[in-house]
Amino acid sequence: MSGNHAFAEAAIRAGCKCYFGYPITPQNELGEYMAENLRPAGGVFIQSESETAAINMVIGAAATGARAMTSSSSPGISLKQEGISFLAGFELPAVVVNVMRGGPGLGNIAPAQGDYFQATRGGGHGDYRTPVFAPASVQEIADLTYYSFDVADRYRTPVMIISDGMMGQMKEPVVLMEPLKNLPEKEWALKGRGTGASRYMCSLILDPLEMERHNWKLYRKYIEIERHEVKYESYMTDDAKIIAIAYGTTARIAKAAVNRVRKDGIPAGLLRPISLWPFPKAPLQELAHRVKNFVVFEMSTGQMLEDVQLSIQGMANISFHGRPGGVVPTPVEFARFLYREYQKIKKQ
Amino acid sequence: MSGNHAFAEAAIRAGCKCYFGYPITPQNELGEYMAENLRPAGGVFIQSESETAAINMVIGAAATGARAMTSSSSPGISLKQEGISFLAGFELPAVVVNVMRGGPGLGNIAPAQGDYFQATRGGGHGDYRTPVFAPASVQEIADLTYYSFDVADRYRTPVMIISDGMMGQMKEPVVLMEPLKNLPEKEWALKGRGTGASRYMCSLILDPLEMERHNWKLYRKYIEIERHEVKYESYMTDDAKIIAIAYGTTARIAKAAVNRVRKDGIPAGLLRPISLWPFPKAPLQELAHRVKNFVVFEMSTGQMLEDVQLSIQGMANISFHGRPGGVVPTPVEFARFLYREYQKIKKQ
Amino acid sequence: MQSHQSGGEMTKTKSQYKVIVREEYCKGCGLCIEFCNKKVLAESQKLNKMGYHYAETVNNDECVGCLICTLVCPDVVIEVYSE
Amino acid sequence: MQSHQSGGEMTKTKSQYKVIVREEYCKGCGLCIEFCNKKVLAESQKLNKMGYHYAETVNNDECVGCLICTLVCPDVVIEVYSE
Amino acid sequence: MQLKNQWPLYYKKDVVSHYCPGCGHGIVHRLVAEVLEDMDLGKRAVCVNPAGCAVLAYKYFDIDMIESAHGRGTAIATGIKRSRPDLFVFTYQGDGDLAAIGTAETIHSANRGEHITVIFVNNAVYGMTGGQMAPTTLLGMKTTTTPGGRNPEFEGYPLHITDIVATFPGTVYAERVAVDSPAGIRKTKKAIANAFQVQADGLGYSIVEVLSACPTNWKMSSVDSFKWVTEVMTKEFPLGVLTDKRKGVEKK
Amino acid sequence: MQLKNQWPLYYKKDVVSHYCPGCGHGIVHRLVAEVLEDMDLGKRAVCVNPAGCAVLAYKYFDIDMIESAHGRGTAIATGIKRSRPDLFVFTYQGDGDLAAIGTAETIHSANRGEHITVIFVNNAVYGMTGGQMAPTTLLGMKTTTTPGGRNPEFEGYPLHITDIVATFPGTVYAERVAVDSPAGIRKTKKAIANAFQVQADGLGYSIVEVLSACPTNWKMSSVDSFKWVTEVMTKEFPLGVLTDKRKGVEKK
Amino acid sequence: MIVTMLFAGSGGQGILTAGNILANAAMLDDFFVTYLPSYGAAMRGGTANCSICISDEEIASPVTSAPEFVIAMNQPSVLSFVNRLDPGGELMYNCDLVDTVPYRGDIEMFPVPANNISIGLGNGRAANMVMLGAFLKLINIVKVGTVNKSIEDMMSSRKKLIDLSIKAVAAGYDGFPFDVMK
Amino acid sequence: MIVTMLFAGSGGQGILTAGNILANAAMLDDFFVTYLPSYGAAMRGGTANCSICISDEEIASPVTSAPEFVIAMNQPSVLSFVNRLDPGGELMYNCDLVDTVPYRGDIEMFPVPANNISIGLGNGRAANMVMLGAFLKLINIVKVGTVNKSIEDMMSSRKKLIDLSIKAVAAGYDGFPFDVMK
Ligand SMILES: Cc1ncc(C[n+]2csc(CCOP(=O)(O)OP(=O)(O)O)c2C)c(N)n1
Ligand SMILES: Cc1ncc(C[n+]2csc(CCOP(=O)(O)OP(=O)(O)O)c2C)c(N)n1
Ligand code: SF4
Ligand code: SF4
Ligand code: SF4
Ligand code: SF4
Ligand code: SF4
Ligand code: SF4
Ligand SMILES: [Mg+2]
Ligand SMILES: [Mg+2]
Repeated sequence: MSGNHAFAEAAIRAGCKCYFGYPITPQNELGEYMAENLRPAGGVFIQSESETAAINMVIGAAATGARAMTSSSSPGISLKQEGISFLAGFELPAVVVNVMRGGPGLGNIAPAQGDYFQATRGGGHGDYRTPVFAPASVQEIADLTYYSFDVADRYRTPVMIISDGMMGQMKEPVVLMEPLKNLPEKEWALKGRGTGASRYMCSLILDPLEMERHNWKLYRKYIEIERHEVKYESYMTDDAKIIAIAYGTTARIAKAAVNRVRKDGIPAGLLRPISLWPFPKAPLQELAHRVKNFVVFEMSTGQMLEDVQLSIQGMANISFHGRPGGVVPTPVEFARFLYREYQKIKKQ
Repeated sequence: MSGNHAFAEAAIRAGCKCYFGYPITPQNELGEYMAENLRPAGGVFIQSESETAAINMVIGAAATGARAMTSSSSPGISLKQEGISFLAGFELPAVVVNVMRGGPGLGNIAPAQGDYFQATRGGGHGDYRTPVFAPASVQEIADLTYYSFDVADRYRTPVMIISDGMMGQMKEPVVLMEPLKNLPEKEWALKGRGTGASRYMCSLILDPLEMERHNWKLYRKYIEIERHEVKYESYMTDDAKIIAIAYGTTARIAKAAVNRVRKDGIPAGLLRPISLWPFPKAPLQELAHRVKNFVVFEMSTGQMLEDVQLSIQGMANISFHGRPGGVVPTPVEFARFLYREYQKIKKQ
Repeated sequence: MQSHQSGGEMTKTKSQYKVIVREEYCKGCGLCIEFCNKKVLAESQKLNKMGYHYAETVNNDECVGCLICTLVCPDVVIEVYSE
Repeated sequence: MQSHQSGGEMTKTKSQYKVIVREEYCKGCGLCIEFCNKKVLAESQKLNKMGYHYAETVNNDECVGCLICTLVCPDVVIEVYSE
Repeated sequence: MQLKNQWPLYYKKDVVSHYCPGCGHGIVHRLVAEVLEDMDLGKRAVCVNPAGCAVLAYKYFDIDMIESAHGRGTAIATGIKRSRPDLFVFTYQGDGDLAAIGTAETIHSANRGEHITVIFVNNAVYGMTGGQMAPTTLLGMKTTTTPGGRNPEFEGYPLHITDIVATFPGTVYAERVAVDSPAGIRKTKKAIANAFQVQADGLGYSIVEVLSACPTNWKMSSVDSFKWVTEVMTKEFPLGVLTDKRKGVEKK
Repeated sequence: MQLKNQWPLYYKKDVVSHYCPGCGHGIVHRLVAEVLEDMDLGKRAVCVNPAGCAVLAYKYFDIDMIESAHGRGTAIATGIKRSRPDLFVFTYQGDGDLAAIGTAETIHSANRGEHITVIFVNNAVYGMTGGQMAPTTLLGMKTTTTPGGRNPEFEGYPLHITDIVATFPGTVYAERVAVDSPAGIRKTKKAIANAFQVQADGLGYSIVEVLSACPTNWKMSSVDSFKWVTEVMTKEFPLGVLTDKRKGVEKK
Repeated sequence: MIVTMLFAGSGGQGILTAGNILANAAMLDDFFVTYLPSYGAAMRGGTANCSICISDEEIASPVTSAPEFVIAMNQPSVLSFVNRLDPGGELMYNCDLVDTVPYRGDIEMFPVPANNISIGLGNGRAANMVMLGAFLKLINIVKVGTVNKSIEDMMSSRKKLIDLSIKAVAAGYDGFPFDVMK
Repeated sequence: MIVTMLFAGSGGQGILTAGNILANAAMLDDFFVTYLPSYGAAMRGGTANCSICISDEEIASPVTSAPEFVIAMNQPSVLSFVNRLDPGGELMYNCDLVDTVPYRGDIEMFPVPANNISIGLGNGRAANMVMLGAFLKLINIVKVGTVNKSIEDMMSSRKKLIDLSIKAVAAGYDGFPFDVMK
């Protein structure tokens, strides 16, 4: 099963009832899978007139309490920023998938990780955050998609999953989860007032003091998420003297590189953030007490790098190796970099 | 002259020939001033059908070599993110003004600083940066607007100026600069091939290796900008033991607070970043060797805070006081916070 | 619902309707005054708490209960009662 | 420009036009073959380097120089020469 | 004594609205509330309110409401209706919202024949933001962004978006009315009822364009602005049913 | 021997395009280049190319070019033309680009009567991204996002956006043609020339919609796909001049 | 020296105009000035207000969290802003539209029958200028002559309006303080 | 064990189908597999390719920077990918459409007259399956039976196509290695 199909199938099994999207490479297969399978399963598929419309349709569907999803790739995600900010303001749950490509601008359709800042720092306006997950295998795409709907509902927040063309196109065997049935009703959802009181959903709060209360309320929620939703994988870090940090596609490659240099006796390890926000700050800090050399691998000119710097706070050396623009680095290349960095340490 | 008018008049004097915008409070007076004054001055004013259209019109005008500008407020700026990414990819100069308001979502129209992440981390997709300036008086609005057009042309990059409703609405006396005449021609501009070779502008670079070269080229440009375009103001930092860091509106208020606590003998100072990207990292680091207590003031839940943490790298204590949602804090409030923080230090 | 009680007679009778302008809600737009064919309403000299010259009933006797005033009032200010 | 040199005669004459398919540029779409009324062109059995069965001139004698083949070719592959 | 004009059930009582004196929005609001009550739709209704002067409509309507980003009302309505076809879903939008930034959403929701109803309040100006040109601004009309009057050389012509939408097969009902007089107001109510009925009957998309006064930005008295609707605005935007594809319904 | 069919001056020589065999884009490209040459517009021309299969058009046209974000071509063209009215500015756009994501830009640039020309290649499908439904996809037509065929219940009807745009006062010339046959191709060239003339004469906005084959995504041979344009597509999208507001021009 | 004040009223009462004229006049008199209007809501229902600071040195913060003067044109404004006044501050209010002023022992209060005075001048629409005139007398910082010049600047060619405004300012200035029975 | 390979050809040559069938078969045979197609350009002009890794342990990186096998269906593919081959790697190419192979001393080369064999089966469109068959013989990891099953899975009900494909795979498998004079 391809990554793009895994996104879609896992969403359907997570009870996603509404998908709205606009074609863009390299994630077209996701929408096409939905077109083929969601409507027959009683759900809603619309190919919207634009990404802007798609994210707003998601708002509408989510407001009724339905699990809703959209997906796109870099330029299309930029167009959704206003809508994502509204989702955050409304406190509506939704899942947004970004199968990243090379940028800025039209860029290309090759795998890249240049939208890290946009995803983790809120490319939209205002004080909000979105949980961001970054799978590194087709299996994990399925698992995290399934999980993201839970996180979205639990915290009433949009959740982003970022991936890239390689992960989206790649086929790997996947074990799928059981389809979820009978999701609990959301009492806050719009469903017509019936004989009760009317509800309204708005992000407009004209009074600054009230708006501020709303902002701090969101903030506390984000603190909660930071407390509970950090996810990462440690690989061979126990005895490591040099630790690679990478997510998604680069993490796979970095793992191969670690394996390679381990064969030459270099005590390398890998810390793979699975949640990019909240970033695994604490585990990194922990490691930094002991390990003094970190290497950040990204398919960008250096974005997650800042989160690593923020975590390590000067406690260790950080070096960076980036390949932006859709170039997929090779395990050999990463291994060479690890090797070189390790030689430098030994000299010190 | 109001801040919004100062933006417009300074732009006209800087030789801005094309303005495209869509109404949104609290920056309507900017566009209205352009409607009144730019066309008579031989320039182009269009009220576009949307913010998305406006930023793309800017792309078109900038591609012909004209100095071009757009302005909006938070939600509208979110809608421009794709276009800004394209400007960066095309390497086209342009000035984008964000008169921020409370968010996320529709939020309100009161002054806020919640779009710092969006502005400094590129709310759009792909590996790019935009210089961001933050004026703290109407005079500085005029000066930085004038200057931004230069920076945009020099580096062939979109430049952002972020401000807020208070700065936009506030009237203060302004000394205006001389109108620029006879700007140098841009040989890269589209002007019809004539009898020469044809030109093309594109951000699509299908070959990853070529795209990567483009990314690193942009990156080097950003390093250049980081080297030359850092701007900040130090106020009473020489003998300070506690230093406030704030920009724009909050910096004015913080200055008043510093003055106030100085009267009570508290050795406070202010570092005011004027360029938010590039952030005045080095000056802050310098200070952090000597000063061990910093206070970050923002009208947000804490965004510039991260840049301060990145700069100081654990060398000093950083505390934060934020008022999001359109609440404008008072000098007394900031003074009280400074006072309290200073008491804590003394106890240590 | 009831038709004129003393049809045909030319003497002025008290109207069966009572027109009440809830003055504190009135924004003084004057639309009810303009569209009432019977000139029942007029602009008051006084200002209400919102600072508007509110509408007031000056000629209740002429009211025919057509409800045009309530139809045009943008702020649901007027109440027309029938006996 | 010149009209038939031996008008009226029924014997087959060599055409005054020469149709050249630049085979390495041809994508084998077959449009020229379809729209040439004179059946001058046909699909080759061979593949070119791009892997297409390119068009080839099989009946140059019939060509009347109408340029329809060049009109319909999406890839500006065909050259028609006149004497 | 008995109150003849009952307070509409789905309209919050005794709230002073933020609308300017004489603003047409107040009238349209009340009519919508009345029709919701008359047709017993309020209990299952969801209204999508716009960015525009009606952004605060949720303070007045006593039904389920959601705000939209500027111009995206019909996309949100699409999401709601597709997710919950049993709900009665309508948008309330201004001319800037619907015909400028929301153009694509307007066109495509209608073209998909979404089963939603659009209440489109056309006051030829951006009210909320202080009187800038709207796509519907008349030629020669002065606004804060057309200080010399709208000039077709630069700004083009008033956009008749309801006429466009009316040409779509999926648009079952489209009518243009005006709240400019007692008769106009009654017709408006009728039009809203027809449009609502289309959705209630599961027929498809319906839209009512309401020409409405904005005394503040037109810089006229309320009474003059109502006259201006009648005398000037309806010349550019003629009233009437633009399409009615209901079958078996007695057409007037 | 003399070459009868000269290589168009503004078309790069001997480049193998990325277009599929039989793709209509190649024909439209060549026609545009020929007209630019015939009318001597190439030297001052700027073309805005789309996101779509024609995204690489800058590799083929030998004039000044700029790429656009998906759907924003006419906004960019507006910026160029307003800034430099002496340039000859046209966009080249697909149906997804122009009639889906670019709807608002299309409508408003035409309604403003921008002095630009739009070459609109309608192949009823999203070519570039692999054959999804476009706003112009015919009813019943199978695409990757309408695996059961376009169903008006869900996806609405084919959108006739050129007809909409033709109703605007600022649209001076609008015609629908097809590159489906030698005659169709000749007519297309004529239409492009007319549209370009409108701009060259400073009259206003002009648009040519070209029905064009996408053999790949229609899953047909090139020849069959050309027939399909003639026999099926023109039924939904009838050919002809949709508006012609040029004065003193001999109408055919 | 720094003086901070807040003008408040309902949208249609010309409060921003009055504030603007004062701010402009203070600039003409070479003070440092900041003028910050409440903005945005294009609705006449709500209150409008503007904050002004006048100072002989650079003004760090344009926000008057606790202004020394509040000039209130109607009842809602009084209710909204009286508690914001600095202890020792002064409240000037339009007693024609204000019935009740919440009790605060630490401020001074000055009623001005602005509407009636304006009506007395033949046009009820200059109440804002009457208030401005009275306020000029109260603060005694900006000269009436400069204010008149400022009025001429801001109202450009609308001669009638200028005359009315200048007269109204004079009436407020000359009449202040007013002896009003409530 | 990990085997990495790259299938390449022009868009219309069914290279992705062949790769997909192989990857699927390998999964059925319980290997770890990654399959990564080149994607996006919906244009037949360019080359298409896919990378496949088959392994008996978890595959860390799906990228075959230096594959052990390259299967090239036409001339441009050979030119593009022959230099990417691992030293000691093996190149299988469709000699009906390939004239020249750049010299590399450190690889082995296997020509397959795939088009001709396919034409021999009565339909020129199964050249990809011929190549696949030959390749199965070469690598000897995945069973022909499983591949046939995989073909049936992927082509669902198109019986004729299935039969042709299975015949073509067999022809490639049985005929390999081919003795071709160039
Ligand atoms: C993305 C975005 N752009 C702009 C605005 C500002 N804005 C709010 S309402 C509005 C226009 C209101 O005009 P209209 O839709 O005609 O409604 P009216 O107020 O006239 O009823 C604008 C431009 C916004 N809120 N969001
Ligand atoms: C914002 C954005 N969304 C989506 C895309 C992906 N995309 C590129 S072209 C295209 C559609 C192409 O269809 P059309 O405009 O009909 O052109 P064609 O390829 O058929 O000529 C899409 C959806 C993109 N590049 N940018
Ligand atoms: S009910 Fe009719 S007659 Fe009576 S006051 Fe109202 S409009 Fe006038
Ligand atoms: S119509 Fe209503 S708001 Fe207007 S004056 Fe009459 S009662 Fe007052
Ligand atoms: S020029 Fe005419 S007759 Fe000759 S090959 Fe071409 S189409 Fe056929
Ligand atoms: S039309 Fe052109 S590309 Fe197509 S077969 Fe003929 S020569 Fe080849
Ligand atoms: S600005 Fe216009 S539309 Fe808005 S509330 Fe006032 S009168 Fe109504
Ligand atoms: S996909 Fe269609 S439109 Fe695109 S190049 Fe191929 S045939 Fe042409
Ligand atoms: Mg409006
Ligand atoms: Mg298309």
